[in-house]
Amino acid sequence: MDQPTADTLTQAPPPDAARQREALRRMLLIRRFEEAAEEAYMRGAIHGTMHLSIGQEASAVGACLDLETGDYITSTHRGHGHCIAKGADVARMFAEFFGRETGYCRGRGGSMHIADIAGGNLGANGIVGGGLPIATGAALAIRQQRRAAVVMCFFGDGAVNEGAFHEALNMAGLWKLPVIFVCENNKYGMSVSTERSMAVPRVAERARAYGMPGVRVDGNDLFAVHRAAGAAIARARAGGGPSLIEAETYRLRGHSRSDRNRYRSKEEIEHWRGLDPIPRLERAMRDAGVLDAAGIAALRAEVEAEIAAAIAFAEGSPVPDPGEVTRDVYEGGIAA
Amino acid sequence: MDQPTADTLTQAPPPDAARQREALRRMLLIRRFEEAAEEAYMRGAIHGTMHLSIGQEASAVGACLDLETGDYITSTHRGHGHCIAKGADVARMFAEFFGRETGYCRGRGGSMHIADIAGGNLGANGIVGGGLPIATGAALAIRQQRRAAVVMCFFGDGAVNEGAFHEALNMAGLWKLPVIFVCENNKYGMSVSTERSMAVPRVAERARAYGMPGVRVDGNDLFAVHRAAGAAIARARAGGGPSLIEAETYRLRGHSRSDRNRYRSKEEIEHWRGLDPIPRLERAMRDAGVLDAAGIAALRAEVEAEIAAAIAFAEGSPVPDPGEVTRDVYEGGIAA
Amino acid sequence: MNAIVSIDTGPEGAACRDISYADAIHEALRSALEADERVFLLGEDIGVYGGAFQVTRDLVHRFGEGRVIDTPIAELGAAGVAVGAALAGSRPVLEFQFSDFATLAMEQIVNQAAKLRYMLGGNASVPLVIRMPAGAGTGAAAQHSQSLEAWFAHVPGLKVVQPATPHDAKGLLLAAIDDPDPVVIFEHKLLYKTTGPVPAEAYRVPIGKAAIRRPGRDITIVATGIMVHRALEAAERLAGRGHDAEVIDLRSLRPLDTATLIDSVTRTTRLLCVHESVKMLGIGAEISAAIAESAAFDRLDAPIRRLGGADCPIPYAPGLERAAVPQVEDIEAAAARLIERGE
Amino acid sequence: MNAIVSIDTGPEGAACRDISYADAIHEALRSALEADERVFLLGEDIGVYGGAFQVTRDLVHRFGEGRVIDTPIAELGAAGVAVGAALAGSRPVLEFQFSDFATLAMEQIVNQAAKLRYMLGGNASVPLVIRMPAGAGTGAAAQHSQSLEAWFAHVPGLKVVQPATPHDAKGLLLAAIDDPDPVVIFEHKLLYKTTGPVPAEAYRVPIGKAAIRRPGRDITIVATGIMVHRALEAAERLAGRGHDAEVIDLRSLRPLDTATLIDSVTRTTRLLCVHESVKMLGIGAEISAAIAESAAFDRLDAPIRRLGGADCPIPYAPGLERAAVPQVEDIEAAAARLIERGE
Ligand SMILES: Cc1ncc(C[n+]2csc(CCOP(=O)(O)OP(=O)(O)O)c2C)c(N)n1
Ligand SMILES: Cc1ncc(C[n+]2csc(CCOP(=O)(O)OP(=O)(O)O)c2C)c(N)n1
Ligand SMILES: [Mg+2]
Ligand SMILES: [Mg+2]
Repeated sequence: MDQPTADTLTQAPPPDAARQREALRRMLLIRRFEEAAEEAYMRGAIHGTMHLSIGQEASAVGACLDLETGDYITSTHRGHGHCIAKGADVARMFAEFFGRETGYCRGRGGSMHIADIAGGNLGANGIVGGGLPIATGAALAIRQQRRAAVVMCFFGDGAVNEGAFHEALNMAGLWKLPVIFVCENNKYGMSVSTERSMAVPRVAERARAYGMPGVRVDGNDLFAVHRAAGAAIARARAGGGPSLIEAETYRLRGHSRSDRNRYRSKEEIEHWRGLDPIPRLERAMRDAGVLDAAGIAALRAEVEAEIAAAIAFAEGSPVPDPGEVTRDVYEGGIAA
Repeated sequence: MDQPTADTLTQAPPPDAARQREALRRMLLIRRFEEAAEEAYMRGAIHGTMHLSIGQEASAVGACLDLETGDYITSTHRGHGHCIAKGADVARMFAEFFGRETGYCRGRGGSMHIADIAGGNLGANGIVGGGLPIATGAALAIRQQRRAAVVMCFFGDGAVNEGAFHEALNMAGLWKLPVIFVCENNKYGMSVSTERSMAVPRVAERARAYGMPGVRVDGNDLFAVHRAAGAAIARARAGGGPSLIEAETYRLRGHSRSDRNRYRSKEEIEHWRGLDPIPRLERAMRDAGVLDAAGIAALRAEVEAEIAAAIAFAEGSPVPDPGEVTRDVYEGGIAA
Repeated sequence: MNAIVSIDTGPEGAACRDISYADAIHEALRSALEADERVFLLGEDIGVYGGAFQVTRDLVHRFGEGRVIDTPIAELGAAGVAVGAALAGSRPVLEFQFSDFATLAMEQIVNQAAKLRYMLGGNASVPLVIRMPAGAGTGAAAQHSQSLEAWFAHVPGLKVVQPATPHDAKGLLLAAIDDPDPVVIFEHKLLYKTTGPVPAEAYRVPIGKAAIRRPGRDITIVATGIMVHRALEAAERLAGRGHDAEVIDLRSLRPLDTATLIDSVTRTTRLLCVHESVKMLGIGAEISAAIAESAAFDRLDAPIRRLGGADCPIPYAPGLERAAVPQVEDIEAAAARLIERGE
Repeated sequence: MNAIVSIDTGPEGAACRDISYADAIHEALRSALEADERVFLLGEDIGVYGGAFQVTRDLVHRFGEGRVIDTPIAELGAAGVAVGAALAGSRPVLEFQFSDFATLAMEQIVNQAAKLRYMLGGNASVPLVIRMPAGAGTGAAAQHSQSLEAWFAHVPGLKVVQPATPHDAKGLLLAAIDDPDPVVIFEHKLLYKTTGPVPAEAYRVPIGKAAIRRPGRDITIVATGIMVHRALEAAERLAGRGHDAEVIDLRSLRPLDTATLIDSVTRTTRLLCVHESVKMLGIGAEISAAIAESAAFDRLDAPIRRLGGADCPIPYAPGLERAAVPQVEDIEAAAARLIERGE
């Protein structure tokens, strides 16, 4: 059998000016959403924990840019970016984080279970690797239902070591399903570096074992991610089967709110801060004449206003009634 | 990082005449043990099910030939051959199959749990893939205890699709543990061919993903298996880390006693019958002047006598007392 | 009042044939595959091999490999594939070859399938059916003979049923396939070849309803799965001793039909629970506790007794294996002791 | 008889310091690592990160990466590695970062670790300790807040303990490490920062013994883990209402100390079971059933009551999360109802 090669995944045309602007808007929205969530967490308005993807916005947005309404994504514990990239409403996201009835999960899920089934986001996941077989199954359903849709499956480098990764990629490759596996390799699974957790810390190479093309891209370069993802989406939609994309990136914040960053150096973090995908995209768009400084400022203001309105909406929303704690366990509410 | 290559695994010197004779003896003993077990099953003396390895004797014996007393194996549901190859007493094996107190597991385990901890067989396993992480853990213990031992881990092609395979090989490769993974690729996991269960049905190639050498050998050629296994054992013992060996072979019987062989052709089975490892080894030994026809006949008679005595021992042994059903759940018998 | 009620009663006036439990499941699967193209099957060796217990037999020939899917040996992945397909609008029926292997897939079953509707505020549905061949008696030893239904019944978001007859095997499976939530079905391996009357058409047995298989006055014996048959046999023997036992086939572990149980115990004043799974924290514990916290408590004339699997893994040797799970004589003796104590 | 007994009493005459539950576990691990070179730890982020709850803190610096091993995120594999190492003579202590992730490893825990000694006729030993941070209250939602201890207590071959105090956290862990069989320890996340007196030296708390934390005459409240503290607080409030509650800290779910329970209930004639895990088939069911089939049954003056987790996954919103598990006022109210019913 001929194995598809990485070259398969370098063909997608670049987004036009309007879509570049939309991409930047979503990246800014993710960044500001997470900064505002962090701030709300600090002042005690949000409980639990949260995993910020600050610094990883290009991979979320680049991977989703060519997705259409009927397409799905599956996401992770670090899923705010994916959710916004797939088009979710930040007001309902904040409402979820604030534990309100107007949230995407009516306050039942919180950050780790943010989802938007109607919008095609099958859900963040508290289980590392949990989304991989689910994405594969959604792709199988798409095939059975003869739809032209695809599934974009996000996961981290840490998830690659889970059996679920192996089982899912094998089935997807075997059955040639319309799913794109996007590994956001940010070098660490919590505190453990890829060198300390993987016998071979190059994820894209794993694609060979599953009969699909694999490519490693600069995950902080929106265009690079989009190029690979666009090609993989087109390939999947045309019946060509799954792909694996490794987006090299970095989380600029700690793993979760309780991380003390003992396992990495200030220098490393500073190095990656210099590769922040948002200024990079802004620079590229300015250089290419797609958007000038004033245009960027306007976009930032637009995002700022959306965030402020969203928080106001969330804060003004009702909290769930504790008497309804066992509602929605089953359809129609038949409890044991 | 430089990946070890398959060449690493082709260096072991061939066994001398005495060890060739011992290898043939064990292969004959496995064959006759299983034929006798099958016969006992047919006449109702053994209950449950059993998985025969008839046709696969060379991989079991070849892989174990260079093992020493302190070394371990982990085995599978198709584990009679491994058990005998590691030096178990067929009388206690029959006793186990007959459900007697003198069996290796005192009649508690049966065919699927045959084990010989004292002899280094950590056990057959009813769970496909169950032995892979256990073997890896035994290898870790060996390293911690600064012993020179190695672990030989047997599994089938079907087990390669389990998450346990992936997780175990990654840890073994990452930690460079003294374990040899031997995949007995007999083309089918029960009824499903490797083509229908694996995106890439070449197991040895998977080694690359785990930073270890991998090699595919003719699993029905004792010398080929021994060459690869011997090299892998030497490498592991010297601290060189794990290896993956794919032994191509074929089970001449059905998957288990209830198999109707609907998924494969008579022609295919006949083809492989022609590649039976036992006549092949006998021929090779005769051709090389290691053992003549009379010598082979003597060996066969020796094995025959051992089998007959073993069955007599088993049949004469006492069955467990049903009143002891909850004994040995815990040391000292503290039940809940 | 004392007459033995037929253990299998089909829908009013339906024409029944005697078929096996395995065939009843086959018939349910076939009719669901015919009726709804969203339904598909997945599992190990369910295609040409026909399943380890021949339940899916010819279905791959009838419906093709697209709807009767042999998975690789990858239980966690297969369960996750089923969850994802259900979320995306299909109706998977997943077979574990032996329920013991579901231990590899608890993550997807319990963290995902069971919780998604709730975690997502009611905005997701996982219409997934999981079939679980379970139980001892085949000499397959500790890793192929477990009865783990109590684990699943402990998990909100799942429904758990355990049909004892061909009739219920078909009717509960069809109800499970209709259900918008995940349903786990425990099928005892020794039941596959047992036969009973089954209507030819499609029908549903409601999930969550126990069935009184034999009305009686002196004691309530609640049994699950294969134990229903042993309890009925024990009841016959007890009748010979002048004791009139009521036998309830629990059918559904979650939801639990406490109303039927409380009503029965209130009448009989004695309770014996019988199941094959390990006694400790088996469903008998829940039944006993539910009765002990109900109004029926004050009506009890004897302590509640449970018979369950011995406190050990299932052993291989036939004599031990038999001793590890309740037998007819154990049920008879336990019931007689309870009744005679009160007299 | 009514005086409150200190919840933590060390070995006779030992010098105790007040330290946290997390530090008590740390101290046990450190002393075991020092005392026996076969002991090693494995888990996710237990090295430089110090564990999600900082229990292993500095141990990697003290004992090196060979004995405090960060595993890849691969729970099934890590559990199997621990089983294999135990079989080969080492003494692994495995930490699941959250007990919810053990759903990925049930195969190795239940099919292998729990069954090997028995399946092999007594010829194998799996001296494995598994630490399970569990429970709700941290806003981590449904996949990071479960209490699954009842699953493990259903499995012959495992021992299951649930320490409620720093003292028991240390003593039970050291007993578990000594044990030749697999022991699963459930640690409630909200307890890690609670403090109490702990002897500096190494000591063992026997597995299988419940502790009476507060003797009383009117009702027996059996609680597990964090619920012990809520039950004690409820008992104080009940005392204000003239009711004298006995509070038992179960400590060990398997084996279950039925002798202590039966003795207590025989004296108080009323029983309330309290745990955080889902009520249905939680350990309260087993306790209730064990009492209902014991001689204590005839001494009961009221139905047995259970309080457990609500029948739902653990929700995220703080108000819902609180409503999902028993609180002090729930315990007080349930106990008062039982006592007042009988008066
Ligand atoms: C099955 C499972 N194991 C462990 C965890 C705890 N955990 C949450 S995130 C995480 C690290 C994941 O690393 P990676 O996949 O690289 O994603 P990243 O956090 O870097 O985005 C761990 C260990 C979990 N949630 N699920
Ligand atoms: C986890 C698990 N899944 C399924 C089975 C049922 N089963 C037993 S053997 C087998 C096929 C295994 O195939 P392979 O690994 O190739 O070994 P072979 O039988 O060919 O020797 C299956 C599906 C099992 N025992 N364990
Ligand atoms: Mg990462
Ligand atoms: Mg095979």
